[in-house]
Amino acid sequence: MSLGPHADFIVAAYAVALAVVIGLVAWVVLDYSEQRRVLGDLEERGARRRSRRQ
Amino acid sequence: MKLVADTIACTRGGREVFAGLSFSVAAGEALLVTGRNGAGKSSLLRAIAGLVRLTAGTLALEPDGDRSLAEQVHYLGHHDAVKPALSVGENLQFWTAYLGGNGDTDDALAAVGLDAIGHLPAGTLSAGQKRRLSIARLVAAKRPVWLLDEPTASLDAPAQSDLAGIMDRHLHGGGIVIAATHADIGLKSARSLRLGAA
Amino acid sequence: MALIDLANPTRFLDLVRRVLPWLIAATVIAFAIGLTMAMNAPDDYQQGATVKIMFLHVPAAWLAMLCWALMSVAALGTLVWRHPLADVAGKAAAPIGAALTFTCLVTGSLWGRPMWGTYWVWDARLTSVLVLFLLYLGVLALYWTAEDPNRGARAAAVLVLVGAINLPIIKFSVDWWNTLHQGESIFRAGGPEIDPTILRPLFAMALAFLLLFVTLHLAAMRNEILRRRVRTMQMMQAQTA
Amino acid sequence: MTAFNALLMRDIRLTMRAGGGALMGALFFLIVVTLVPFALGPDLALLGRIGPSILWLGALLASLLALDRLFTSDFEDGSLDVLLTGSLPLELAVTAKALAHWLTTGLPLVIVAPVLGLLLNIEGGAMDAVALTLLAGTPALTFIGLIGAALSVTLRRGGLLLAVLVMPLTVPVLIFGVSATNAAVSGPVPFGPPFTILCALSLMSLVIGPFAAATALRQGLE
Repeated sequence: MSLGPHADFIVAAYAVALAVVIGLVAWVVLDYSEQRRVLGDLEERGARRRSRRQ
Repeated sequence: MKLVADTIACTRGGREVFAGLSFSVAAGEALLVTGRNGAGKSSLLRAIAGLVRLTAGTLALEPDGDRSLAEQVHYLGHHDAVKPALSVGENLQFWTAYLGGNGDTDDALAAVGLDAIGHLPAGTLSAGQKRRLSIARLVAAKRPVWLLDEPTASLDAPAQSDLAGIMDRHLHGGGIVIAATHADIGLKSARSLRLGAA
Repeated sequence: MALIDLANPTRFLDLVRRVLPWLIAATVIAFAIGLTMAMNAPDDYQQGATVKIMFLHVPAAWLAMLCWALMSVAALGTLVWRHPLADVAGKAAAPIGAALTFTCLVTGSLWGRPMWGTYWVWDARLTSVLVLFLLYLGVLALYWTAEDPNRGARAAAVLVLVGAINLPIIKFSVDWWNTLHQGESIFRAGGPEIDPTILRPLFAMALAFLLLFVTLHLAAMRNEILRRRVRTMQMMQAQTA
Repeated sequence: MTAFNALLMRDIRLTMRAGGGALMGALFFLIVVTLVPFALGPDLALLGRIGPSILWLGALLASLLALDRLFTSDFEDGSLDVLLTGSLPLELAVTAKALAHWLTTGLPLVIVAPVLGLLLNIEGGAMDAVALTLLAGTPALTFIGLIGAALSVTLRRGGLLLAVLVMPLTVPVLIFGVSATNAAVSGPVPFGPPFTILCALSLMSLVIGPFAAATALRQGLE
């Protein structure tokens, strides 16, 4: 497969698309673990407070 | 240490709010500023905090230190100076760092009963909780003169007694409390200054 | 499972948990096939190898528009039926749509440079994609600015519906204005003009992009539901403190 | 210095967390630049010639309009009163706020400017010059705008008032920013002198801005 005289532009286009996809995946994955972490933290605090009150 | 006001006067919007006012508050003393609406209670507190200029007279904390009066007061106004986007802890840490405190912010949060929710965004707090967060900054950063404008507004009964305890401790430590209020805020042995009585 | 069951966020999370691994696998396979076909596609007699950029550019453009269409449906769901998942669907789609529009613009500009000798021309279709991008960013800004998520969702829904008028303009702008950009060449009366050897990899890539979009959207919706749970729990803890 | 840093970090954190912060100014910039070809027509040669000026105008509008809320939110929630009782001189507090604002709003404008340069068909060399002059000039815009932000909060009026107050003051920055750019692109004047004056304007506003803003705040809060 030869990309002809404009190979740089083709490679750059695929690189940008790849970067965008990686960015989106990273956003989704990191956001998920962050929400999970905060949720777990909140649940733990809630449980601790309930047990202290008893 | 003594806060002395000597024949001070203040004009706002062309109207004389108060004039020829003299009083002094010594360390460990509390002064309740009372009077009808518009008598100048808030203006007096703002003047002591250096937020409003006096048109006559002098205000000083004796003996003179190298720090100005404004740097030695805590001003608790009608608004709570709480940022909803920051967490409860972050709000207090910022004001403590800014106002020159080195005190532990956890203790201050505990004093106002917010220690369990220091991690929550301040936007989730109720009005009374925001008020308590605002009061926590007085505890966290040590300053001798407290200027409290209607401090019990939107506080429930337990929080009001917490506040009374906090003010008591401050007075016992040689602090000064000047509060403008209509209500009984639970200060024992407070002197009273009635504005606009004449 | 009836559709009404999906309205329940917990059921929805359950569904996402079961479906997501399959979707990820399908996306990876679709991209493997699509990219292989794209690599082996013959060069265009006019554009040479740069036609390979089209396999990214066109699917990204299609998905960017499809995403706005989906957000419009979600906006109706928010405004008319007050459906609990509609807000979530709309909000989760917006960043993905913006990223796809961005990809479309950048790949288009990298395609334009060797073809037209410049990265950008203010041709009608390019410009309307740029406007679509601005609309996406506006919706995102609205979501980020709103302190109350529910009010933000309703405001964004109005903006999305108004912006939906932009979609047909993009589609038909080629007919309205005659410019440097190529004329409409795939969905025109009388059947496609492009050679099947290029059309097949194009549709394979479009399918891969569609699967990618669905996967990301479901995952983002799950994150959004969790974010709302966090907020609810924070409210509850503040109340009981 | 801890108070200065605390305020700087708080303001950065606030803009990053709420309101899309950095994105909003850059988005406004992008929209202004997009609108120009609609008005002028898509003539690339023409756009390339006047592109640097368009970018400068866009950056000026974006950085001034974004200043609207700089003091207003602190004023409304009572933070400004407490800020005034700090040991940090008000001039420095105001500087910290302006610095945070420039980092979150002005700097992103400089960063997106080259991308917008592509839309306006500005050549590589000219784009470097625009980016460099914007980097040197946007602090001046922020610190001059600071005065308007302080005045408008004390007058309890926002929005357009700020732009009306401040835009005449930004004329020198615009003149030397654009002429330094043009000098770098087409000559015949050398790049040095106008660019040096632009830097001098930035440094001057760095001093005058905070003093004027602090005075306005002190006077206005009574």
